[in-house]
Amino acid sequence: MAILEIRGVGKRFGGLQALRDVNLSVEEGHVHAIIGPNGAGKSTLLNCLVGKLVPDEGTVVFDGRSLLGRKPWEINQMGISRVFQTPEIYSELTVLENVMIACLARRDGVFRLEAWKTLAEEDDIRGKAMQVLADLKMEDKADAHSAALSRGDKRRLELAMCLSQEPRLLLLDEPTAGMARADTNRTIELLKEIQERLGITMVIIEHDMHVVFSLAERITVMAQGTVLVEDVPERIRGNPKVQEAYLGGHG
Amino acid sequence: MDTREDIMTKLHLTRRGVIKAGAATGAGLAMPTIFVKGAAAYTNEPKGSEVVFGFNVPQTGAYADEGADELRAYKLAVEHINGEGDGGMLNTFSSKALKGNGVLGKKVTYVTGDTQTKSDAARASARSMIEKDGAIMITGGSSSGVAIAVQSLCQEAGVIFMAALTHSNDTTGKDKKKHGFRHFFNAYMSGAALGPVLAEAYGKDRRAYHLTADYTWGYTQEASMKYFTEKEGWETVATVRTPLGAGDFSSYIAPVLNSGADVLILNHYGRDMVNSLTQAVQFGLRDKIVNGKQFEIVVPLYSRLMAQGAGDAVKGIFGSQNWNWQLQKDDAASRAFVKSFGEKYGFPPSQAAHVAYVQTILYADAVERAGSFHPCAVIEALEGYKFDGLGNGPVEYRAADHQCFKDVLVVRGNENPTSQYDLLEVYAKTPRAKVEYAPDNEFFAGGALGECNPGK
Amino acid sequence: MDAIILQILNGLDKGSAYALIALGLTIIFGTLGVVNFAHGALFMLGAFVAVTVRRILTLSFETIDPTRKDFLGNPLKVKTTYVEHWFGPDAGQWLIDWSVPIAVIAAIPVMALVGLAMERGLVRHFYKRSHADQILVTFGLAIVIQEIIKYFFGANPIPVPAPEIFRGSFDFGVLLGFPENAIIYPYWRLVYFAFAALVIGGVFAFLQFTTFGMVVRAGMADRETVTILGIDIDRRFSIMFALAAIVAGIAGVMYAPINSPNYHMGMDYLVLSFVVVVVGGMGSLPGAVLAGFLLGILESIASMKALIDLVPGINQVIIYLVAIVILLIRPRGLMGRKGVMED
Amino acid sequence: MFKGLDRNDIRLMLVVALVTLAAPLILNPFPADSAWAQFNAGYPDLMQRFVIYGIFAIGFNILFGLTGYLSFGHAAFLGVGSYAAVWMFKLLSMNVVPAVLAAMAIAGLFSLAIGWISLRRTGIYFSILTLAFAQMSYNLAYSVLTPITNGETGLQISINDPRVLDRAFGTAASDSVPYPDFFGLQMNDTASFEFFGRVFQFSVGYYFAAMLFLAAFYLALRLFRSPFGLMLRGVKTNQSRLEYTGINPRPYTLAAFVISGVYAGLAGGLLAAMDPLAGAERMQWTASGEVVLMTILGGVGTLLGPVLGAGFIKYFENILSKINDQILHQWFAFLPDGMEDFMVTLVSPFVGKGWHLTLGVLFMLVVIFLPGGLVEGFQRIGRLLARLVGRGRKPVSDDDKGGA
Repeated sequence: MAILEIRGVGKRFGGLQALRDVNLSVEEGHVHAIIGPNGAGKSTLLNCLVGKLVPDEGTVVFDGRSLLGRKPWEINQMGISRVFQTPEIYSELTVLENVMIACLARRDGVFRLEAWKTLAEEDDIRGKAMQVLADLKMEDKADAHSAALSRGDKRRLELAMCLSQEPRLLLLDEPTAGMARADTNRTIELLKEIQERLGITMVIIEHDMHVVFSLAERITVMAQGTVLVEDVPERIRGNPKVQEAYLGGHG
Repeated sequence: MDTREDIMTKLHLTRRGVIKAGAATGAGLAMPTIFVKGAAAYTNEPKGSEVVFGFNVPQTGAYADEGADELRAYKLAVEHINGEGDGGMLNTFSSKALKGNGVLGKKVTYVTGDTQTKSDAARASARSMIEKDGAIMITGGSSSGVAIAVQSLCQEAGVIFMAALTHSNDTTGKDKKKHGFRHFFNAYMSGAALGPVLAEAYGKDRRAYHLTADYTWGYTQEASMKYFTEKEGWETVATVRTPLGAGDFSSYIAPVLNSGADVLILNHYGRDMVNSLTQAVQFGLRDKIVNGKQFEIVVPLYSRLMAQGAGDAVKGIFGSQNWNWQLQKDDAASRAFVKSFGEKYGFPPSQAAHVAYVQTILYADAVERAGSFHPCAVIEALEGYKFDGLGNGPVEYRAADHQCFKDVLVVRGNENPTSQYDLLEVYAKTPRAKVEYAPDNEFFAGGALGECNPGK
Repeated sequence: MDAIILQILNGLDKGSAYALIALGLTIIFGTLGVVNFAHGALFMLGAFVAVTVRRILTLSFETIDPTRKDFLGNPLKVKTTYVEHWFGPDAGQWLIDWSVPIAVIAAIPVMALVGLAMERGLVRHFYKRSHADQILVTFGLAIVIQEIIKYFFGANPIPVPAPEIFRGSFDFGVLLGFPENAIIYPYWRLVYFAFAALVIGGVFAFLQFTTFGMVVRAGMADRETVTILGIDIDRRFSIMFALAAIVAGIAGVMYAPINSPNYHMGMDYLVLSFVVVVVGGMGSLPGAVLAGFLLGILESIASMKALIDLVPGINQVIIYLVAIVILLIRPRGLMGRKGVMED
Repeated sequence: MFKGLDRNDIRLMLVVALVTLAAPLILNPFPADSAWAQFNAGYPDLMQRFVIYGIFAIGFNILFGLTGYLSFGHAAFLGVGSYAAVWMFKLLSMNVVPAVLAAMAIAGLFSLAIGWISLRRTGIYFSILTLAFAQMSYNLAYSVLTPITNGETGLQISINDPRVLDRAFGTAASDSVPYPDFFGLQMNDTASFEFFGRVFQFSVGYYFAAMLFLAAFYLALRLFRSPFGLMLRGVKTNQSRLEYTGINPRPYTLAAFVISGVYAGLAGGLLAAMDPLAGAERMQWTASGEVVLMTILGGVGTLLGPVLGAGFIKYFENILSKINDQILHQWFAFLPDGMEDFMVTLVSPFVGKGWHLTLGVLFMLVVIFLPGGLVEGFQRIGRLLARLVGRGRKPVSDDDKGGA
């Protein structure tokens, strides 16, 4: 069953047609990769999913409910979490506090005024946050200032924040960008493990074909704002259209 | 009232008082001994050989220079009361109660504070003088707002307030207080003094345009000027309120000429007055002929510092003052004051300095005559007190509202000043009878003095 | 009708003052990213350059005139200025009379030095600190500057008259067919308006057409890239700070005849200049100028008697009201760039 | 009561409570007739100001320190609180309870309205919106709203006020202007002791304000450590991350804005309770700027910092401005005549009428040498002491980890 249905989505920025009639459906429990050359419209599409941009036309339906016109926090509360291309974390807070915010957001919803109870009394939240950190082998860094983390650790922290929310759909925007090969491999292993253990649906935008073919169960190739082809990895590899899109043609 | 007093007795609390039980406890302990302040009959009753006056003047902000001049005069007054210096106006003062040995034999010392020309800061400063330094009397003030605020504080605390610079009718009108005394003249008197002089100088067929500072003092000044000029047959074309500290008054001045008015009355004070007058002159208003008459500008309340700020712009412009050092020409008291102030500081005193000096002397004299610092006795000694020889001729402190009544000076910008100190010249003296009013006059109605409050 | 034209003219003049002050402030905001609470103090320093120049020109020696008496009855000391003594009464008087324009020339090097000293000595060390720290340190500096001025010049305003030939006003109304005195405009304000237009135009031309200006504009847009290109942007930024100080300073000099200089005038204009800059939009020089004129004109119109009678107190709040409305309609002011001082 | 707070927090709270309660003793170290008595701050008016402006700054810091939103118009809420309190005195009763409650309520409503509009913008645009609202309030209160605010003079209590409740219970004094009280205990009741020449004054008003200060401090402490406080810090650090984590920042920032507005209202109400006059200057931008300076000076985002900043500024304002040449001559009387005059000339520009200068210099020194504000200074002293004592324990002030 498709958990995410994108139908006929289009988006213009002034004279530029960034997205044109994009159709995409993501099956629940699958890892779905979106690839394509620079300027293909991958990030624009992602922004249309999380409420940062509103498409000019078309529909986006998540689990039977439209996402159009919803604010980012509403979309998140519906069960969609996002990892950014450059890690977006609370750099002035500790690692544990970063994750606790995410846990609290899951539990309390969009707003809750509880100024009297202290964090120390929130044993459940703390426990859960520590658990997620342990899962990602970051428990020893729980009290560290997140600004001081390495780039890879920052990305893992962001992942931890998203995972702690137990999302139904995880959007990953180039999760290995700028990583060394060893780190990239570790990330691949991690994502694989998460997927196997939790069965979270993932949509990955990625340049690195190694990552894509290691993880994805289905791949959508985009070029010039529209979907070129969608298929299983084995068939994408040899597709001439894809090779054309990446290697030549439009320039 | 009864219940409240009961509670206080139970808790051994008296207003600003002492825990009497503390004395017994203290005496029981060998060391360290706790001394309890002796029970006082009234707030800050002087116990030792000294008595403290509180000089609360603006030391920062727009009126800092006026505050500085007041402070100079206060120091001079203290010297004279303590028998130092040449005695100044003590020699000309009609009362000879002060002997130059302090007040009731106690040497006068003083504390100073900064009002910042803000009611809040002024009260904080006055409270610290009363609570921390034990001041028996507060004097000062730079604006009517501050004076009224501090006056009511002194009423509550049970000390005397001798107002210095405050010109609003309200100070001795609807906000008058038993503990507050004003020597300075007021907006009503300015109007009463200027009205006839203006009518004589500029004619009775005049049309006036008022620009008024948009706050309490401005309102009372405008009302008074309107009343007295209309009484002389003038017509009021318009009254326009300008924001305090507007800086640029051009958009208020520009429409004046076309309004059919031939006199502009600037109910401004301080920087507002300096700027509005300078700019009005810059507009060339005074060179214009309107309704077949020379256009004129009037500044109802002058001060020397404002005249200095406006410079050449004040030439030939009428206004009023409480006192001017040039009175020394034919007044021995003023001569004595100018001499002792001028020799100490090198320049003649301003009216701010004069009122500060006089109020200090009047308080000290009242204590000496009453034979006590008790505020109730001092108030009694000041109420209805008639005196002379302090620079304004014969003066009376009216009992009904604690306002001094005396002749009022009409001054005019000097066309040929010899220094920055004679920018204004005395034009006429309007006699007391012409500026006097009944205590229940409509400009002063409402409010009551209340009762004398010894505090404790 | 004539009343509205009159107020628009007044507003242009007010606006040119606002625009001049805001221009310098926005240069510092835009190029250096520094919240400079001492900018008002620079304006005030400029006004006191005018005072000082006048004092220097009127320096005098004393001769005793035994025929006249001073206030204590001693023989009067008559003062003669050195310039009159040296150049003769006519030329001397002329120099004193023209002290304000002379002060503009003097203010340029003086304010440049002040600006450089401020930037090198203090502000430079705060580029990387938080805006909060910048506010505290520049506010402290503003207080110190203002207290030093108060120590030497007192708190009372000091008159600085414009040259004699600029006193009085020009009757625009007659030109436009209105009755006499309907639309009058002081000559000095005409001069001020022309001067402001010249300075604003000069700053724009400088930034637009010189290589220096181009580099600085590039630095405003993206500081890091410019630094990578091997351009010493820091030195240029110091010069920009000096430029901002000069603009503020000469604005103050020329304003002295309108608003008698006093030590507190910087603080009086500080809040207003911030409002103008922000309404114009952070990082936009044209925005600051536009906002200056817009607020000046609206403020003038709001001071019309008919309007005050209709809405009491409108003249007290107009600037703030307009600022609120503009910021609600346009999130980054009139011409603001995205991401400048938004966090 | 201390549930959920760690040992360091409890210790901090106890130290603050102890210092606050013993302030009349601690702040009066010099004998009243000594030359240094000038530096005593232990008289009711100034102590009241310490705790009241402490409340104001703590509340401001909840907004600025936690969310990073810099309001330049917070004095408006303090002013509105004062006006509300004085009006309660005039209309209802001289009892301070309804006055303080009304001050908090009205300030809360006022801040809700202003916050609701201003929080549509961030950064300096937000600051200017708050500034504009406050300046409008000030300008109107000073001029055309004079019938409500009594403009320049400030709103005062008069003998003829209705005071409905007091009259109903027959406690209304008729012969003189009454003073605010707490069920019969008048705010200006003071017990004073003399002890080795030091006069210690225990004032009802101070202890009333101090108890509310401690409550306000304790509430802020818990708020800092609460999930709510964590969300506010999230807003400051990365607002967009928060949005994608499922949190709408607006209600959080608005709540913080209103809470700090209520704190300001409480401070304003207390100012009026200690001294029943509400002046318009309380709302001027300089007053808003003052609380910004207090917070930055003390240490943004720390619990104790704003209180230290408030104390620092109020102390120097009230103490320095009262030092005059007469006192300077007393201090330097031990020097030979020439030296004495020289020292007086040297020092006098910094005191009395020059107190602003000293404050300006101190601002610059603190921000240059103590980037973290006064709290950092205390931490350094604490660390130094700890090292000197040679014990491995962390110094007390390190506990103040409040955040950013």
